[in-house]
Amino acid sequence: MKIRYFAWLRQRTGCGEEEIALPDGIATVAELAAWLGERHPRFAEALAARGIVRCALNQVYVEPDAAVRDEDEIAFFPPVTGG
Amino acid sequence: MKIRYFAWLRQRTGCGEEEIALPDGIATVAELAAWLGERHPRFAEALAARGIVRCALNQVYVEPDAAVRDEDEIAFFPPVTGG
Amino acid sequence: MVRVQDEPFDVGAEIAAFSWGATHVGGIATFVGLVRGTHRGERVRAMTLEHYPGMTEREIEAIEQEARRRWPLDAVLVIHRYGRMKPGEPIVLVATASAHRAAALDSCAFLIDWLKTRAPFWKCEETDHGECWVEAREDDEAAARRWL
Amino acid sequence: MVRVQDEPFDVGAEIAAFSWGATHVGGIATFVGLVRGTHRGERVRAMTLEHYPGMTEREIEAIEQEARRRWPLDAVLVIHRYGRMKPGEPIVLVATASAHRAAALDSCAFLIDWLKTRAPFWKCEETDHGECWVEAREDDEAAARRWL
Repeated sequence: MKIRYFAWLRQRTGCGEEEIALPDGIATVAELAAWLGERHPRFAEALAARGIVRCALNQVYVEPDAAVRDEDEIAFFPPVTGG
Repeated sequence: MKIRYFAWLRQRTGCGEEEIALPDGIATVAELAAWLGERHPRFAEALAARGIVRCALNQVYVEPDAAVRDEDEIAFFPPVTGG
Repeated sequence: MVRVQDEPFDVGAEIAAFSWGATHVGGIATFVGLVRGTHRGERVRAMTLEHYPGMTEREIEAIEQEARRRWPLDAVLVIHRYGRMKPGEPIVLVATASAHRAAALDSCAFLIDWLKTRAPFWKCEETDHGECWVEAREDDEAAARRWL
Repeated sequence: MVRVQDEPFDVGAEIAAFSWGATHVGGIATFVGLVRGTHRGERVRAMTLEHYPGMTEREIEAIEQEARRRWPLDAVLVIHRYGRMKPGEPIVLVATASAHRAAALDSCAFLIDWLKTRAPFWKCEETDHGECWVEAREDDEAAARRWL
């Protein structure tokens, strides 16, 4: 699966995107985020601040309980500030 | 004083503007309009349809009880439809 | 700034010239009203706008001042035509610039709503059945009352 | 129509090319968002907008569809830039055309309100104290909620 990070989450993880295999026992966006937090401590910090990390699954906004599969693209980012 | 008519009030009175001397006993816009209605029967008809004739005194909207003087410019017109 | 004129105006050029380069402006809202080719199902060939020279400018300037009193605006432009126009031609342009998006958007809507019920203009349409003065619309009055 | 692009765009030319000549259009509303030269009292030298290619277009198109579902619109244009911009440069243009004034004005405000809280863009400002990611604003969230 492809994991993407944007804005200051990209800077804190030190990577814009990474390819990983769906880890065993991970079924939802929330579980995946927690697992990724072990690789990227500063991503874990951001996750701990509730409401600050948004998630898109295959380029569509989803809630933390959305199911993930190995072929998905999952993106994490802060609240948007365009316009 | 100068009396002006616009839009279909201009067409019904047959004149865009006319100069008159302030008639004796006329103190307000409403009294003046009634007096003008005797000169222009179709203006009187329009006045009879309440709310359909607007008035400006020296180019500022006024209510029928506004006082008029001989040096004023008084305009009568239907509700506006610009924009 | 208020301009009342007989001549057509170029919407793109007017907007391009409006308030750019002021680096504290965060948002510019514009509204353009156009002559429609139909009215109540009838084809409109052309339209003539009569106005009250002098009072028109005075009244639009008063509406501009009211907008500036209500919102923090960096610039305001109102151009309104009179005379004969064809379908598709611009009648009126309102543009507002502000540091804040909501101020630009709200004041632009306010200006056109009040213009439509207060500025002394009258539309006379030419249709296949002759000429006809357009009647004032209750929903324009309702739109203007939102701001009272 | 939705365009997401790195290149600057010419606001006057875009608006001039937008939906003119359709004689059933009675009103065109536009909003332009610009880079401001100050933010929280600090001078902003430049700003870089990061975005999520693919999702950005998809999300703005979804917002356009929602606007078309809510209002009778003849045309919609959204142009949004990404990349590095200087104060005074346009970031975003929204334009809507409708037979009805209120539909054009309301849908234009709706589009920019939802864009600001849903389209995946992130602003990073360059000030005298270095680079700083702009934080989301509660009043943008409040503006977006008006339409729910």
